[in-house]
This record gives sequence, structure tokens and C-alpha cells, in this order.
Amino acid sequence: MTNMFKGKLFGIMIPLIAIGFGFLAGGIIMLISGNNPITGYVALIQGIFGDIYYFGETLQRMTPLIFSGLAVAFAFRTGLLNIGVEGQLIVGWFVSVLVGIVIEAPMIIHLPLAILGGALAGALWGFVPGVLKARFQVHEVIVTIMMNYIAMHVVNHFIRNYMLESGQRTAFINDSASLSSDYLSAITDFSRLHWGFLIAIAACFLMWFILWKTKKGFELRSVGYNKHASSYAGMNVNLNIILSMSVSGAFAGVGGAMVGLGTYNYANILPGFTNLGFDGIAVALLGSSTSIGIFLSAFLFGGLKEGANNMQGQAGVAPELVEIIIALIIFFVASSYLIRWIYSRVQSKKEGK
Amino acid sequence: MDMTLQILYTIVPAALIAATPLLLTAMGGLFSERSGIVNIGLEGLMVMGAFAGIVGTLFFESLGFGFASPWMGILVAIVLGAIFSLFHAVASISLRADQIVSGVALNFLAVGLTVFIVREVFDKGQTDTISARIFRINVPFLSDIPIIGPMFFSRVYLTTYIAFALAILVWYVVFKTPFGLRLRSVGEHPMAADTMGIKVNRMRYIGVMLSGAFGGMGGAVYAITTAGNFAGGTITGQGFMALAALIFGKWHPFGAMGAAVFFGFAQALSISAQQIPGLENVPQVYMLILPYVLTILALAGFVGKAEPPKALNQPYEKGSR
Amino acid sequence: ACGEGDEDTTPVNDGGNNNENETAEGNNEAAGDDEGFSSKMVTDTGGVDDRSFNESAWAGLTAFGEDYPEADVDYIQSNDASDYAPNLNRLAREGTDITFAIGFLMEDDIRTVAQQNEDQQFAIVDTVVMGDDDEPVSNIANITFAEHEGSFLVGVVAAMHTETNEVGFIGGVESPLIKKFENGFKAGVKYVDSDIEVNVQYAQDFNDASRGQQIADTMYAGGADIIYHAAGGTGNGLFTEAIDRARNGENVWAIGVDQDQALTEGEWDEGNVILTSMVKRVDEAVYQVSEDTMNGNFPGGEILEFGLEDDGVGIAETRDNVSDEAIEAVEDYEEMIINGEIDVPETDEEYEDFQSSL
Amino acid sequence: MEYVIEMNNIRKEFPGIVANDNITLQVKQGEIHALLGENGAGKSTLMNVLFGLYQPEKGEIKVRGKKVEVTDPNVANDLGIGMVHQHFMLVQTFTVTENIILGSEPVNKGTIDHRKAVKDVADISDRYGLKVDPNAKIEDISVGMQQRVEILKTLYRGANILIFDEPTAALTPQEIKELIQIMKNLINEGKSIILITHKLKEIMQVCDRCTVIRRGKGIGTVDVADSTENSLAEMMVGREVSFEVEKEAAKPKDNVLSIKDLHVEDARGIGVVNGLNLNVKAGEIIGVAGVDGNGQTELIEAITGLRQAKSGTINVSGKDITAFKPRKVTEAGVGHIPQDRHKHGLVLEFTVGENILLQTYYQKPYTKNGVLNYPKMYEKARELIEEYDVRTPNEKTMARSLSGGNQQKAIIAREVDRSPDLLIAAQPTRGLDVGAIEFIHRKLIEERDKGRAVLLVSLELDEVLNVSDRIAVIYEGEIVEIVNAKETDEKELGLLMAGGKKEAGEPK
Ligand SMILES: Nc1ncnc2c1ncn2[C@@H]1O[C@H](COP(=O)(O)OP(=O)(O)OP(=O)(O)O)[C@@H](O)[C@H]1O
Ligand SMILES: Nc1ncnc2c1ncn2[C@@H]1O[C@H](COP(=O)(O)OP(=O)(O)OP(=O)(O)O)[C@@H](O)[C@H]1O
Ligand SMILES: [Mg+2]
Ligand SMILES: [Mg+2]
Repeated sequence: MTNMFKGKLFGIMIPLIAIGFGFLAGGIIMLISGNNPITGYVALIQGIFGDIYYFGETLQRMTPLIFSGLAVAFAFRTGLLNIGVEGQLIVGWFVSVLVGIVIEAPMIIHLPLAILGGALAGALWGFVPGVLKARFQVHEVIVTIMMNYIAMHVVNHFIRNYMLESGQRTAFINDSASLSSDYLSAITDFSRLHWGFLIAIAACFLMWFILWKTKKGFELRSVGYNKHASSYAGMNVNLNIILSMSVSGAFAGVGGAMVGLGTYNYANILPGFTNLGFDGIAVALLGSSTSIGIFLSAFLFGGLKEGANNMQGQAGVAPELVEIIIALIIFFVASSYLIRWIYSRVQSKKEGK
Repeated sequence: MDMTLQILYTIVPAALIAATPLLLTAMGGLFSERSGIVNIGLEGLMVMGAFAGIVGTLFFESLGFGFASPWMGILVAIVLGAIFSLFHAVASISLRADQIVSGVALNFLAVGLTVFIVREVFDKGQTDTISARIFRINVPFLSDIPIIGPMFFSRVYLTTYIAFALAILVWYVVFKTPFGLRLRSVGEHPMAADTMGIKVNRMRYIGVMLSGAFGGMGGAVYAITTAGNFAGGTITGQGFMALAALIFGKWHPFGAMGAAVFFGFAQALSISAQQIPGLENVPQVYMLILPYVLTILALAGFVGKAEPPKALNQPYEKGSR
Repeated sequence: ACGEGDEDTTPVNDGGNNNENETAEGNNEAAGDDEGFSSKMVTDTGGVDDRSFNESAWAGLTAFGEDYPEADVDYIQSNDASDYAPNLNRLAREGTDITFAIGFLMEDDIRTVAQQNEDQQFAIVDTVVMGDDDEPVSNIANITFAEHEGSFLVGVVAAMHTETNEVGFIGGVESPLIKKFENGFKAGVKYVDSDIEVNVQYAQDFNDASRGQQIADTMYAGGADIIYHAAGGTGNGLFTEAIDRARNGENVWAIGVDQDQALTEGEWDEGNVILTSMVKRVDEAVYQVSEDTMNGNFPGGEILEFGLEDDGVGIAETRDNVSDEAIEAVEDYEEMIINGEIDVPETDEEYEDFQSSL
Repeated sequence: MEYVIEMNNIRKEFPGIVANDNITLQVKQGEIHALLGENGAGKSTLMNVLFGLYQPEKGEIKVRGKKVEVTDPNVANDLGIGMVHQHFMLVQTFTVTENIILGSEPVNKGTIDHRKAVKDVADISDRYGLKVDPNAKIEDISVGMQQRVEILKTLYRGANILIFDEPTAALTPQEIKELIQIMKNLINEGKSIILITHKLKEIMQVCDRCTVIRRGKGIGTVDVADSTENSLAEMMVGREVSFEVEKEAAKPKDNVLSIKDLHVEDARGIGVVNGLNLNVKAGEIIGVAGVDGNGQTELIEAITGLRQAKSGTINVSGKDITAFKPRKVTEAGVGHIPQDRHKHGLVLEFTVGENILLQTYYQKPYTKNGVLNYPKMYEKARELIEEYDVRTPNEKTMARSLSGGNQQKAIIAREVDRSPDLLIAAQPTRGLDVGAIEFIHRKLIEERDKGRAVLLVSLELDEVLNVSDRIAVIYEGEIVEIVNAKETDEKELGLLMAGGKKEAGEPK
């Protein structure tokens, strides 16, 4: 019993220690490159918490990251690596905005419809690699990589040829489909924080519920761990693979809808990937594919990215430092063996005394 | 007929040039994955290679090495790529990190670190442009052969031939030498290899570092021949395409070679299509997504299931069962 | 450290809040006061050293800072599109006297931020920001350039230098802005000789040198001997290809964009493949708007178009490869454009009309 | 007395467990020395220490009287120690030759000298009578052949002390016979052997001496000539054990399973079940005896719905289940103890409780409206854990951390508890110790007595003979003969399994 508790505690300790190491390394890099780490980190933290506006922006920023993290984690639990979250998010963004522009309806219908549109588009984008994996055993990693590019080019094509409004974007969506919130914006001093943040929290809960509390979730996890035993136990492995990729895609698609309906209220021609999907991989990993973990790591990443700008402005530290810190944190989390080893060393020394 | 040939004379060399960095990097991936270590970090290794290649070239240029500089830049990239890959190696081999996680981290780290250094060194977001370049050449005699000459031996980079020669060398090393046999055994059944006295982790370190060397070379070749300088956006997705080529090619050097050429060809076609009679009116989006759609169709249609090395993505712990 | 941090930000915070309640005039005066004048910019994702308009804008600010040492100049770089709004906000909150948004991608973000901070002064490069009433937003100065006019001139140069009677244009991502480059260039070429063919292709990417190289390869192979690009980093591929062909003894040229690119690119052991460049003086514009604002003449709500007349666009200083004849012609046409004798087209429709009028 | 191997007072710990606690093992030159112990007693661990895969915490190892440090398998190889592991250490995608030469390849100008390698392999295989095809891929050859490759690997390296860790667990009777002959040949060639096996009969047959360990502690070493199966078993488990499976005569009733003219193809599309007919009645155990690879696996897969039959019909309790998917087969009243418990039987990363509910999680009361009721699930799991004596800390323990025997008990609990009309048990006791085997055999007979039809597929003739009422002999995908278990013996079965009256041949 105590052992189990220890294990759980450790599960929380490791990311924390990794984060500590990450920042330590970041500090060293600042020192080497001739910056003052204390000034740097103070600026970073101020850039997150120093102003309610920044804090609101951090929450806004973490909203799509939560979804892309959930998407990666959901597929991961079923033994699939969904690198296609980026593309699923892009089509979700586009379709939700399309619904937001084209349809006129009262908010109570329109907004859910637009989000659903994003979910369905993302689900479709996940469905394709799912089917190919299930039906032809095609490696999902390649297909999802390819689907990312297809998503970007197809969406750009549609915007450019049919929906271009000004500059590189579509028209604004109708207010009835917008997640933007005057209230949330007002309490955070005009930040772009929107209702999507609450939807993201609900989504965390939803994923936890699906995976751990439902029959389907049981099957998905079972298939993820052992396909053979699952089909022996009467589960339809192929169907579960397709379902998993589709649901994962739907999470990503809703993430896109958050950007389209909440942050920007339009879609624009993408000159390159948004990276929101790729960041989702890191978020899911740091959050060890659990709902709470994803929420917290999305906050960390969102905060770091928000704060990086302030670090640049106030302390003159190149914002790439934050990327380095994020990378190192992931390394340390992944190498938890090292942390365990150090911990056991410290522990045995203590016992020796 | 003549028109078709004219088009082929443009597209085939373009395809080979586009295939070159992919092929080199895929060979790197092959070493790593054949030893049992997934390498999603190929992208990051290419970034590192592109950075090192350009900075190295600039450095040797400034020392007055002239047209030897880019070649020395490539050497720098090979070495730095191998060193940088140690991050992935230490994490995923010695520290038993999840290999996918570690690879993803490597990608983040490469972009962050290189751009950070570029800022520190050049005081801006990209390096200067190199002036000593590797240029296209016409191969003496061979380029005069009708049809084949203009397609395969005219206006090509030496690096392309080197890449293809290396792929053959890789095949030889992996399938004909004791080293190759041991490397593959470590990727298939590390415990079996261990009982045969093969140092599993050492082989895996070598595999990953070779992937760093090749990935670094791939990135450097791209940066030096095509981009001319280095910035955060110099390498955008080529590493992932190389990984796709590796899987597409079923972890075999020649398979990966075929896949890389295929990608190169699709890309070249998509770019040149607008200027090819008959294709110029096809909406550009079709051409843009062509390489990716073709890849998916090929995988679903005729390539079929690819069997990865059995121990791929599994850390080796002595005595674990 | 935490408490210290709080104290640091509080004044800024308060300032922001107070501003909201104060009247516009009150703030305008405050701008020139004790703290000194500050002029800062937010880059787009290209960064302050993109060898394009970000870099140019920063050069303008730097020059301004040098000429007026008491003025505070600075920039914030945006790492991705989602940084625009917070960065603009950040500067606005710091009480920056004029905040520049570099690039039309920031159009929507600056609109929102400007509307939220009505007593702050902003400027944007490359686009016009309209408010809800379809009028330009009153606290944003809109800096635009007559890229089509400058492109017309390099089109003239190209037309006069081509030996194959075929030239090319490589665009980055297709958009109204880049269309101005394309149509101006085409108009210039056709105006000189309507038989010259202009090959146009968009890479749909501002950052893919290999794509740029292959497009250039295909164009050159197809017979074009001069190619103009408005494609950012993708254009580097054009230069690579041009150098390569020049080394092989081919007589090909490239035309640069935004800055005098012959200074940084295009060089090879026997010369430079850059025929000329279409420069866009973002630096001048930024300098001028900063200066005006400091002197109390903030051109808020105005649409400033920097054209040939104001030296806002034009052909580059480096003219080693351009024939005297072409330079003369350029000078003539420049005058005709300034006089209004030639109306250079910006959009595809205008170009159609222009072409049929030839 | 000259010992080739002396392991003195070896102690080896794993986190939380002492696998070897002060064990001493002494092996004489030229003997076959048995190492006996229950599952998890520490046999494999001890041998891995000797082979250099593990480093002991305490104790010394002497080889031919000289103290040595076996730091890794290379050292063991150099000392002439070779090991055939419990779980084969073969690279499936490599050829026989490649597996054998791995690590000490003959080289010619930097290239593997393949021709020489093949010749060397052929030479040794001739010399010791170990027939193999040097160019065949491991994945294409039979288990028996794979074992020979394992032995050849050690001989190729010039081993003269061979460790066999449960070499017979996966072999057919014919292959076992051949292996015993091979071991005798090796002794004649001057080698020494350490043999780990759970089969007392084999110890009695070939071994000179036997060392027994129990729960990590050495119990003692005895001369086999002075021992009986019973005395060894007692030493091993510390109490008396009975081998005879006690059971009353079967009282068969109606047909539960009837298979008519069944044809099934394997993964490569080759017909492996060819017109098979078989009936199993309620209240009887039918044992399927046969050499591995004669269609047993595919037959079971076809019945349980894991593989689609080509033609023919399968009936269970009057229902035609031929085209059913696994779930429907299960619901039609079929229970299945799969032969590979790690691959098919368990989701190792799930808890024991979840595994116990793996076939029924979706039914009421465990699922309502698509939502799981974990308290109910774990309540059920606790009941079964209790009833079937699954030794686990609790129902929320990961299945992976259970020993093989307890994993098997969990599967049996799951399958038997559903009271299926037909219970299929495939190799249910593979690799288990006598205690566990006894338990499982008793369970099967209990089920029979409750009126279930039991189909037992096993490669162990002893098991088939002891547990079944009737024995169906399968050969090349057909049932060639059904005999009464009481009226037959190993010899007759052996002949039938080899395809009639002919001498048993090499399985494909
Ligand atoms: N790699 C390992 N990690 C942790 N514990 C282990 C490991 N290997 C063995 N053990 C422990 O050592 C004990 C002895 O295991 P070992 O495999 O030697 O048993 P065995 O006698 O060979 O059993 P079997 O007859 O089932 O093969 C086991 O009970 C197990 O708890
Ligand atoms: N990786 C592991 N980590 C911790 N404990 C383990 C591990 N593997 C095995 N064990 C422990 O080893 C004990 C015996 O397991 P072992 O696998 O030796 O059983 P077994 O009966 O020999 O099964 P099999 O014959 O299938 O190998 C179990 O009680 C288990 O607690
Ligand atoms: Mg065991
Ligand atoms: Mg064992």
C-alpha cells in the first residue's frame, strides 16, 4: 500500500523535478550567454503573472494546447502515435469558422454547431489514418505526417479561392458563433480569454471519463496495451483503432475551433504550421497522458510562451531560450530514470545516517 | 515526345536534388532504428546539421579556404550531428527514456538552441549567406549520352552522387558486415545479442550517433546547396519526410532510396507542373498535395505492411523479460 | 523577488488603467513629457533581421533613435501569430508613444488593441486598418507602399535586359499584397514590349528555398532569363539557381526585393547575379512617422502611401549590372508614373484593363 | 573430486525479493546435473548468474577449480560455458546460420564470410547429430529445430559446459526423445550439462545428480539413482504430492461441440486443417494429441472465432457458430484458456481485476449505459481471486507482476467462472510447476463432472493421457484416430501422431 502511494507521489514529483532541472539549465545558458538569469526569470514570471492581462492571455494560449495534448494522449492510450494533431487542428479551425460565417442561427444552435463542425472535420482527418491503419496496416505516423501537409494546403486553397476577405484571412464569424467573451476579456483587462477555456476544462474531464469510466474506454485502453488479447476477448480491434484516431482527431478539431471561434474569430492562410499540434505532443508527454497532467503542462507551456515575450522585452533574453527550457524539461521527464536514481541515492544516504 | 523529354530533363534532376537530403537523413534513421531506437528526432538532427554546415562554411570561408569550405562545413555538420544525437542516445539508451518523447524533445531543442546561438553570434535571427557554394556540375562524358545524360548527369550536385553512393555503402555495411549483423540483432532481439556477447547499448549508441552524422549531413547538404544560409525555418519538415521515407522503404536502404526519390519526384512535379503544358491549368492545390496523397495511396495500395525492427522503441534492461 | 516584481509592474499597470479614463488630449500631452518620447515596434514572425521589411523598419527606428538620442526605441519579436496581440498590448501598456505593427498580418490584432487603448498611438505597415464604421481607425497610422510602382520599374529593367523575350516572377504566398508586386512587374515589362512573356508562379510559401530554386530552375529552363521575386526566404532559392547557372556560363539574372539584395545575396566569384532590386523604404516611412508623431503630428486615421514620389519605393542603389539605357528609361517612366501618365495596376482586374489599353 | 563448476553461497537480490539466497551448486565433469524447483524458485536466476547476465551480490564461482568473475556472457563463452535459455534467444528474422555466428562471425576482407559460416554450421550439426537447415529463417522453422539452433550456438563457440533452461517445455514427445539423445551424445563428447526441468520423469531418465532449490534457498543435492519421482517432488515443494490425477469415469451425455468437415488455412493461406471432424460430449474431456504444427492452433482459432474457417461447420450446443466473431462465440457458451497467456490471455498492463473481467466487462452489472461500474467489477474479481487461489497482493495489482502460474490461475478463473458449455484448454500447464499443474488438472476434471464438455489440447502426452477420457489424435489437420485414454499408451499415441504406423518423422 505504502509502495503504491509512493509511486503516485513520484508520478507528481518527477515532472516537478524535471521542470526544476529545465529552469536550472536555462539559467546556466543565460549565464553563459551573458544574461542575468534572475532578471530573466523575474521578467518571465512577470510576463505570466505580473498583469492580469498576461495571465488571461496565458489561459487563452493554453486552451488549444489542452486540446492538442488531449488528442495526442487519447491516441497514445490506444497505442497510436498521432502526429497528425496539427492537421486535424487546422481543418477543425477552418470548418468551425466556415460554419461560423456561412450559417445564421441563434447562438444556442450556432455555437455548438460550429464547434461540432470543427470536431467532425478533425475526426475525419483522424479517421483516414485510422482506417488505413486498421485496414491496410499502414503506419499511422507516416499517414498523419502526410495528412498535416494536406490539411494545410487544402485549407489554404479554400480560403484563398473562396473566402478571402482582407489580407490573408476570411471574414469574421457571426457573433452567434463566437466564443469571445466580453466578460472574461473585461476581468482580464482586455485579454483574448474566451469561453473556450471552460470547454477545455470540460474536455479534460471528458477524456478522463471516457478512458477510465466507460466500457469503450476500457476497450480502447485494452487494445492499446494488447491487440491480441483484446481480440481474443471479443473486442473489435480495428474498430477501436479507427474510433480512437477519430476521437483523437475530434479533440484536435475542437482545439482548432477554439482558435477559430475564440482567439481570432476568423481563419487565415497559414504560411506554415501553427505548431499547436506539435506542441500537443510535448504537452501530452509532460502530462503523462492524464487529464490533470495535460491541463497543468498546457498551463506551463502557455505561460512560458507568453512570458517569453516579456523576457525578451524586459531582460533582453532571446525568446528561443524558452524553447530550450521546454525541450530540456521534456528530456528530464522522459529520463525519469535519472531522477529516480538520484532520488534513491539521496534516500539511501538519508537512511544510512 | 520532345516536350516530354524537355520536361523530364528539368524534373528528374530536380527530383534527385530534392531526394538527396531525404536520402541521407533516412540512412541515418536506418542506423538508429535498425538498432532499436526510434528516431523522431531526425528533423532536429537536420536542423543541427544545417546550422553546423552553414556556420562551418562561413568559418572556413573567413579563414580563406574558398571552395573547400562547404565540404568542410559538411564535415563539421557530420561531427556536430553525431555529438548532438548523444542527447537522444543518453536519454533513450542509458536513461531508458521513451524514445519518441526523447526524439520530440530533440526537435524542440535543436531549433531553440541553434537559433539562440545564431542570435548570440550573428546578433540576428539568421546567419549570413555563404558565398562558397557547392555547385551543379555536368559530369564529363556521361552528360553527353543522349536522353540519360541530360537526365542523370547534367546540372547535378556532387552531393547527390555521394548520397546515392553512401546508400549503397550503408546497404553493404548493414547486410554484409559483422557490424551490420550485430546492429540488426540488437534491434531485433537485444537480449539474444547480449547473450552472444554483443554490447547492446554500445551498438545502440553507435546506431544513434550514425543517425546524427547522417542527419547532420542531410541538413548541411540541404542548407549549403539550396538554402545558402541558416534560420529557424530552413529545415521545415524534411526530417519528418525522411522518417516517412525510411518507413515507406521498410527500413531497407534501397527501399528508403526509392521512397526518397519518389518524394523528390512528386515534389519536383508539383513545382514544375505549372509550367508543363497540359498541367498548367490544374489548380495548384492538387499539385501541392500530390506528394503526400501519392505517398498515402502507395502505402495503402501496393507497399503494404511494413515490419519494423522488433525491439524498436524498447529500452534494453539487462535481464528484463 | 516577487514583491519587487509586483512593484515594478504596478506603475505600468496603473498607467494603463488611468489612460483609459483620461481623455485623448490629456494623454497626447503626456506623451511628450518627462519620460521622453518612445517609438517601438512589434515584428511579425520574420523577426527583426528578416532582410525584409522587419529589418528595414528596425533600421528606420534605429536611425531615428540615433538622430534623437532622447527618444527611446525598441522592438519585440513575435514568435508566432498568437504573439501579435499580446506584444502590441505590451507596448501599449508600457505607454509607448507610438507602436508600430510591422506587416499586414497584424491588421486584426492592432485594430482590437487600438480600439481597447483609444488614447494610444499606433501605426501599421503594409495595410489599412478599417474600424467597424468602415473608416480607418483614428489612432492608427496606415503606412502603405506603392509596391506596384516600384515593381513596374524593375519590370522595365527586366524588359530591357531580356534576350530571350521571356521573364519570370516568383511570388511567396498569393495575397493582395504580393499581387501588387506581380501586376506592377508585369505591367512594366509589357509596357516596354508587349511581346515579352511573363511567367508567374507562386511558391505558396515564404520560407522554402528549395521550392524557390526548383521554380527558378523550371523557369530558366523554360526560357526565361530574368526572374523577379517577392517571396522572402523562398527567394534565396532563386539566387542559388541563378548563381549556379551563371557559373555554367548562362546569361541569367535575378531581381531582388524589399532591400538592395545585391549587397547581401547573389554574389559569386565572377560577379553578382542580381540585376537590380525593388526597394521598399520601410525605414524611411517608419522614421518619418516617428518624427511626425514626436512633433505632435501623429497621422492617426490617415492612409499614407509611400510611392515613387516620396522615394518610398524604387530601384536599388546598386546598379552595376543595369545598362545606362535601362536607367534612363527607368527615370523616364518614374516621372510618367509620378505625373500620372501611367497608372500602374495593382490588382488582376486593373492589370487586365491596363493590358488592353496598351 | 573435480568439479567443472562450483557456485558457492550465491546470493542474488532483485528489488524486494531475494531470488537466490546462499545457494551452492557443484557440477561434476561429464555429468548431467538437474536443477529442480518450483516456479520462481530461482533456477533461471542462478543460471543467469553463472552465464554472466546477472552479477551476484555474494558468493563465488569456480570453473574447473579456478575462481572466476563472470562479468558478462563473453566471459562465460571464453570459459566454455554455453546456455540454452528458457525463452529462446533467437533473432526471428535472421537465418539459422546468422543466429549461430552472431558475435563471432567469420570475416573475409571486412565482409561476413557466409560460405565458410554455412560450412562450419553444417559441420558441427553433422558432428553432434543436430539436423538443421543453415539457410532457413528462424521464423519459418519448428520449435524443435529452433532449440537445436540454440544448442548449436553454444557448440559453435566451443562450449563444454552447457546449461539447458527448461528445454523440453515446448517440445513434442518425439523432439524430447531426440533432445535426450543429443544430450547423451554431448556427454559422450566430453561435455557437462546442467538441466533445468519441471518434468521429474526426464530427470529420472537422464540425470546423474539433482540439486533442488525452494524459494531461493538450496535444499540439497542428491544422486538421481537413489531417488524417486516422489522423493524429488517432496524435496521441491516441501510436502507430499500425488501425480495420478484422481477422477471417476466420465458420464458423457449429448454432443456439445460438433465439427464437420472443417477446413482452415493459416496466415500464409496454406490449408492446415483439412476436413476435420470431431465431437465433444457434455461431461467428458477430449484430449487432442498431436505433434506441434498439425493444425491444433488453427483448429482452436477457428472454433473461438479468431480465424475464419474456409468451409465446414462448427456447432456448439446446437448453434452453428462457424461464422461467429470471438465475442459471439464466447456468448454462445465457449470458454477458452489460450495457449499463449501473455499474447492472448492477458492484458499485462491491466490490473488482475480488469483481466478477470476481460470477457464480461460489458455485461450488466459491470456496465450500465456504457459506463463501467468499477466497484462491482473489483468485487467480482476479489471473489474469484479468493476462489481460485490467485496469489496476488490485491485485485488492483498489475497482471504483469504476477508469476506465470498465478497469471494462468487468473485466466482459468475468468474462463471457468462463466460456466461455459464448452471449455477449451490449450496447453494450460505449459511451464508451470507441479503444484500449479495439479490445481489446473483438478479444475478441468471438476468442470467435466459439472457436465461441461472439455477440449484439452496439449503437447504433453502425460497430461493428455492422465486428464482426458478420450484422446483424438490430430495429424496433418485431420483427426486420424480417437482412442480411449484408459486403453492406450504413449507408444501407441506416438505412432499415431506420426501419421499411422510409420516411424515418426521430422515435423515441418
Ligand atoms: N528481472 C527480474 N526482476 C525482478 N525480479 C526477478 C527478475 N528475474 C527474476 N526475478 C525474481 O527472482 C525469482 C526467481 O526467478 P527465476 O526466474 O530464477 O525462477 P525459476 O526458478 O527459473 O522459475 P521458473 O521455473 O518459472 O522458470 C522470481 O520469483 C522473481 O521474483
Ligand atoms: N519485471 C518484473 N518486475 C518485478 N517482478 C517480477 C518481474 N517479472 C517477474 N516478477 C516476479 O517474479 C515472480 C515469478 O515470475 P516468473 O515469471 O518467474 O514466473 P514463472 O512461473 O516462471 O512464469 P513463466 O514460466 O511464464 O516465466 C512473480 O511473482 C513476480 O512477482
Ligand atoms: Mg520463469
Ligand atoms: Mg526459469
